[in-house]
Amino acid sequence: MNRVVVGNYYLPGEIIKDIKSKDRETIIGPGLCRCEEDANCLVASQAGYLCFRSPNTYWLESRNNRYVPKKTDLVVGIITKKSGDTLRVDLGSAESASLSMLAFEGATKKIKPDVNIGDIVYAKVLNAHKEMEPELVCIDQYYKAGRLGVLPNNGFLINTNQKLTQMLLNAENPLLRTLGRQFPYEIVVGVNGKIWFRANQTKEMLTLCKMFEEAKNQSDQVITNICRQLK
Amino acid sequence: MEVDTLKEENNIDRLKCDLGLLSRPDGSALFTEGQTVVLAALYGPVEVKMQKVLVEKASIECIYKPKAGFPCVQDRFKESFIKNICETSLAVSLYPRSTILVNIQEMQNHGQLLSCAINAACMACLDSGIDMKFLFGSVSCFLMKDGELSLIPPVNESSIKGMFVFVFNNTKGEVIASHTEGLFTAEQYHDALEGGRQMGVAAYVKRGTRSPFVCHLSLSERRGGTRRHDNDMLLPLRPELGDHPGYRAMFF
Amino acid sequence: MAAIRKTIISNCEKTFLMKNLSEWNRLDGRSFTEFRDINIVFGKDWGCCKVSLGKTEVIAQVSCELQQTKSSRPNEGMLNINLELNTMADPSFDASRQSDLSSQLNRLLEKCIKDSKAVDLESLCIKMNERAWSLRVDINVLNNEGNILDCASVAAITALSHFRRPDVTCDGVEYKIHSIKQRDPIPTVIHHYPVCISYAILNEGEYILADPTLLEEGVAEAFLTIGLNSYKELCGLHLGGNARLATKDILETSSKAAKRATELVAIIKNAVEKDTQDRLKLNDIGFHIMPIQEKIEKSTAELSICLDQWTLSKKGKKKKSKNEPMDVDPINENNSDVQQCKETITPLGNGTAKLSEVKGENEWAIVESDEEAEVIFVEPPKADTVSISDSNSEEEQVVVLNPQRLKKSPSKRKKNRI
Amino acid sequence: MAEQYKTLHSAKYYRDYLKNDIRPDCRQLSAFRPVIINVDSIKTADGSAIVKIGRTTVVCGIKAEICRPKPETPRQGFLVPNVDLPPLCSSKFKSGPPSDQAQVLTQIIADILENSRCINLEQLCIFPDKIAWCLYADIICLDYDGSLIDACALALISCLKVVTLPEVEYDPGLDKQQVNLEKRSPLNISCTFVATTFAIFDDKLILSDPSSEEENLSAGTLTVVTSDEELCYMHKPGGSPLNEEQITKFISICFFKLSVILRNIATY
Amino acid sequence: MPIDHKRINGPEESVPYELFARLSGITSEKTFEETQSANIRTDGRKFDEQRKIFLKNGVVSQAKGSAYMEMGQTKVMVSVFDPREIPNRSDYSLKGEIYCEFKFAPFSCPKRRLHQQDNEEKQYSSIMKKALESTVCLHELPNFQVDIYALVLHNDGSALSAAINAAGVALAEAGVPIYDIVASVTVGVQQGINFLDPTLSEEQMCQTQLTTEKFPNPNHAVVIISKLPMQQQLCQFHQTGYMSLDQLKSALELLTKTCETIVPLVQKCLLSLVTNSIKP
Repeated sequence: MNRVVVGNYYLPGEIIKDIKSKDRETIIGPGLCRCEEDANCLVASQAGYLCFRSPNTYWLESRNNRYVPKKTDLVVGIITKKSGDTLRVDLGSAESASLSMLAFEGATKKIKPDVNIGDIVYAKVLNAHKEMEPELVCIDQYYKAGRLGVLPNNGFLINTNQKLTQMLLNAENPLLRTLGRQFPYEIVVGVNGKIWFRANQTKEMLTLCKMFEEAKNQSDQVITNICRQLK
Repeated sequence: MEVDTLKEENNIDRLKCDLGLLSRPDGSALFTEGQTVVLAALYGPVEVKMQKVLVEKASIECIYKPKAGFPCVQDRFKESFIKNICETSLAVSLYPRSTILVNIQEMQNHGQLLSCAINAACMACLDSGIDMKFLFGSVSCFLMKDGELSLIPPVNESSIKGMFVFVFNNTKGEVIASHTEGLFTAEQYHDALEGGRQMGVAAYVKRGTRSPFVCHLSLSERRGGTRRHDNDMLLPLRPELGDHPGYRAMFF
Repeated sequence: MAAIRKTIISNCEKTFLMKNLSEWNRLDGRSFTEFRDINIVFGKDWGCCKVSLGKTEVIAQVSCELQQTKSSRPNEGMLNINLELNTMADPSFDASRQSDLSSQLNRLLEKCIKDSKAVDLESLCIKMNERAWSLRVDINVLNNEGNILDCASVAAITALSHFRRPDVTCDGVEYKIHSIKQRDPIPTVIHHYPVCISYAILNEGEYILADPTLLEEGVAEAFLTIGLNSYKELCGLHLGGNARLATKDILETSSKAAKRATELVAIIKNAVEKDTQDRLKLNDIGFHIMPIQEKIEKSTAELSICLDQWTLSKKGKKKKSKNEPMDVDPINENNSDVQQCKETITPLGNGTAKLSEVKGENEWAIVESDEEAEVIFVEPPKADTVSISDSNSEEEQVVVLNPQRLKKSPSKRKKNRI
Repeated sequence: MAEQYKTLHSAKYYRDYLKNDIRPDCRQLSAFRPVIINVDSIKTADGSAIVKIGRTTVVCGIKAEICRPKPETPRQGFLVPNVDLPPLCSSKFKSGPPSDQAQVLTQIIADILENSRCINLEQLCIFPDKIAWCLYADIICLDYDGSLIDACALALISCLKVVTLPEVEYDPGLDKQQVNLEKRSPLNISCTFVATTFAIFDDKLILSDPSSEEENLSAGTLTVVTSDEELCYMHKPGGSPLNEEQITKFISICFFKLSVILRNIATY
Repeated sequence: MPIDHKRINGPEESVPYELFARLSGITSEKTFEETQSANIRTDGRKFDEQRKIFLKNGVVSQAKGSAYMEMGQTKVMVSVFDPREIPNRSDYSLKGEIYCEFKFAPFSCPKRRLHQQDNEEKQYSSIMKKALESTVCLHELPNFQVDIYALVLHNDGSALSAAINAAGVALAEAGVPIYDIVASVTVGVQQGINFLDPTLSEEQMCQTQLTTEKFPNPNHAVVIISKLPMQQQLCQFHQTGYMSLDQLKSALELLTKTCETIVPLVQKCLLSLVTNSIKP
């Protein structure tokens, strides 16, 4: 059917033929699955553009509206429930994640972090398996919080799509930098499509709000162009 | 067979699709086929109810709402039909212990409602970015009293002898689902199937001659996508955000 | 069937919303009394319309059926309004069960449209004690971004005024329903156009927000829903939740709502009129010719405005502040004082009341029907500073800032650049 | 041991059998289960039939009542089929309003009835716009063991063939009707439809007349309804994709089965 | 008829055609008079004679235990399912529970029954539950519920008794621990005559009071009892109508005697169940 062309647009069920593989091994990312009939083929399972990284990694860049937790993802979530030593965190995924009270920097059995229902946390996905509920931590392997933890309540949270967050996380994207020249602000972007930010002025926060709303439907290219004009 | 009535071009023109016009659902599509309009919206995978947990796959719920009156037995039939099709074509095993909600709303009915609803459901799935085994497309074929077949609902309803609804997949153009009305012979069924497949393959599923709505999707994707031709590298991080894997973990 | 737990509103969303309100601003840039844009699209069938209020969308369809008349009302037809909260609109809605919210909304709609006798039910009767038309309005919510009720009430009355029922003749014994092709269908007689106008009340009655969004609804303490028609007649008023709301606030809000109602009814009438014209010209009408939205291209300008804050504030300066928040300015306060005590609500038969503006009265006065002539209808005094201009809609969409703060902004900007 | 194996690895258990072209109930892959039809054993109904296909048992009873025709169709009576899957027939079903499956089945049976045009509803009209028959056909499943559409359709058609209605005299002047219970006459049924269900196992094996276990394990079903020389329903609700040759094969099997069933029906 | 959105609906209103039939002139009085004078019942039975009984177990393959019983024209089907945890309950109960659902098929009676359970069916369900509660060893099924469903296909009198008898067999087949076989019999009383195992028309006759001038004896009743025959215990007693204590005594004697005759039938049925399971 279709020979493999990087950058081509594929629809679910379409077969991608003649893939490059190293030692007969191919690493496939989201949006693709193995073709059962032919080992040298892949089948698209989402609609998107084929991407390739040498030597043997393929994935489809597609839109994905509902977040599915993946291990080591950095996410922003809302505490929905407190039961004993565990917190339930809503990530916008199918199942709410669990976060132990002890998984904060400096937390012990006696000293527990001050977390309330409705608070926002920036956390890392420790475990994500489709058969199990996802597990979050707010510390790294050295028991340090780094930038993880409970986010202050004087910010604001918006829900957008994962496309936007991916774009914002790309260091080359000038959007946040351009904005940073206007006024100082603090931002946390979770890969799950939730963005937390705060600025000194309410007005500035509103600007951020509106900007994300507008940027949601724009492509990389458009945004870069606009930013360039404003330089 | 006499496929004069099965001309592709004018049929494709009758199709129109608009994606993502609702803000709440994960995926939505407004599908127009002639003068029939159906809106579909998909949420998923989302939290599952205790009674409906399936350990090895996602449970699919389909809700069909007629535009007037209470939902009746006939609508329940449509729900179950679309639900079964979705179960076949979505990669349900990737989302165990969750629910995929497919909502269908009739907006305007001027014939071939069922196939329009099925197409809308497919486009909503596509829009949501949920993993699918294959796409599906549905075609309604009308059998006239004089034995002719038509893909367009005839003006005069009394001249219809039978009606076929086929659902094809886009991998091999096989029949996933079939529903019929009226009396017909085995030959007529085959002719309709063949005609429907020609149309279906041309309009919905086959690459190259993708129908306008699929093109529309790819177009909007192309404009809005985060694709980068020049740089295959994984996206590095914003320095102020710490050691983030950048692009989401993509290796299973 | 499906009921997914409602997503919780985070503390920081609440805090910021309140903080923002304390500066007389709303998240989407509207002023407190501003409503989202309303848009009406008609379907191909009679009595079918899709109404969107901002991003909230509903579809309404009127259907009719010949039925036996009710013995209690032998010379009237029937009207049923049914609002369905679909899972499509919000996954936390349960399709299979009647929720409290759904029955409340249905009741309010019924109060507003059915009990206010907006539809002439007597004209629906074909033969007394025998047959009458039973009308049914089905409203399906497609997308819930807050304030379903306003959207649904507009959809319901629009669909009813757009609807045409087939003609029926009776030869004494047998009833014959003529199809639309045989005989021209008959429109429904609508006495007046009542619409619901909702407000969210926050911070113990301090903030009253018109047309609340989903987030505002989630944070709100109470809701004030006012059913009104274009004649400033009250068709139901409902205050839900718990908030200490002063009587004067209700009256003040009602008078604002009355203005909005007049606007809305004009929009509805225009839309129906335009549709009728289009149909006369035999234009193709329906959802199938709705243009595919080009959402991508439309708003690059908006984005650049956002990014360049300076541009935004400059614009705001030029426009001067049209929608000035009411309490900051001392002059405004005086004005509102004058304005607020001019309404009296007159009960007008069953389920209907008249909201008229009477000088010097600020209580719910029951006026006898023969005294009605004494009720003085006063046009609201046009206070230059407070008036919400409806002349130029473009202007309204612009985020308007306080003059005080605008003055400060240049210095702030400098700071940012450092 | 076999019992445990069956419950633990039911799919594999079946695959082992099917590899040898035989099913666990000793049937060939394309073999049908024996069909038993018993008519008119319930005297309170105006017509009744009990159908057994293997262990699947379905009873259909028709009760006639008198009503007024709809204003839109003044010359037609009513035939109201309803399928009930009571909790009695399987642990799958709970008491209360009809399950989704029962509703879908009801719609399928109603569709088949309408498509086949086996009964002209005008014969159920006694006097236009005044009085007509309403036949309530209640189909109740007593034992749920697969191929329910086949059983329900067969029960309905067998039942329709034995229904007798009493003679009614209507006097339009007085608007009075008189029923003569002694004189009863049968309905005019123009054709006989027979439904045949197939299950698709592992995407390629075709099992005729599947039991409920086989239906659960299979990846989709296909129901073909034949009516005399023609087809009146091809129902495939999702499941494994099929190509054309497979469908052709099904249709030919169905016509063969139709002839067998017709002979069966002819005996009563 | 209220519109049921989960079924196909017929016209808004329909009536049984029997209402318009030429009056046959048969009244309860006439029937009784004839029966009394002939000293034999309309179907040729003696007053204390039962109808023929047909009993079969294992009729529903999907159920754990099931039985089908015919008493003359009356046809009843009962199935019993695996005990399951008591639904919608948070606390633990030491005793098990029984859930009974008794239903007439829509076409089983002279007048069409509706799909929803009506009051009569609900009452029968609770009588059946009472009879079976004292039969099943509930203490052996802590926190479990046994579901029993009865469906009447054809009602020609004594349907409840038939259902209880069949339920006993089905319970035994399902392996639910029971104290004893349960046997149930119905008797109709009119004047001084006991109609054992009444048909539907006899049941109706026994439920009406005849004109007092002609028939001075006011007795008219229907009595249903269930017994555990080995234990010699009455596990359920239900009576409707009016009857003197003397009449009750005679009726009870007749009922007790008849209960005993049902036992061997049930035993035979259960024995065949065991022998069949032993055979390869």
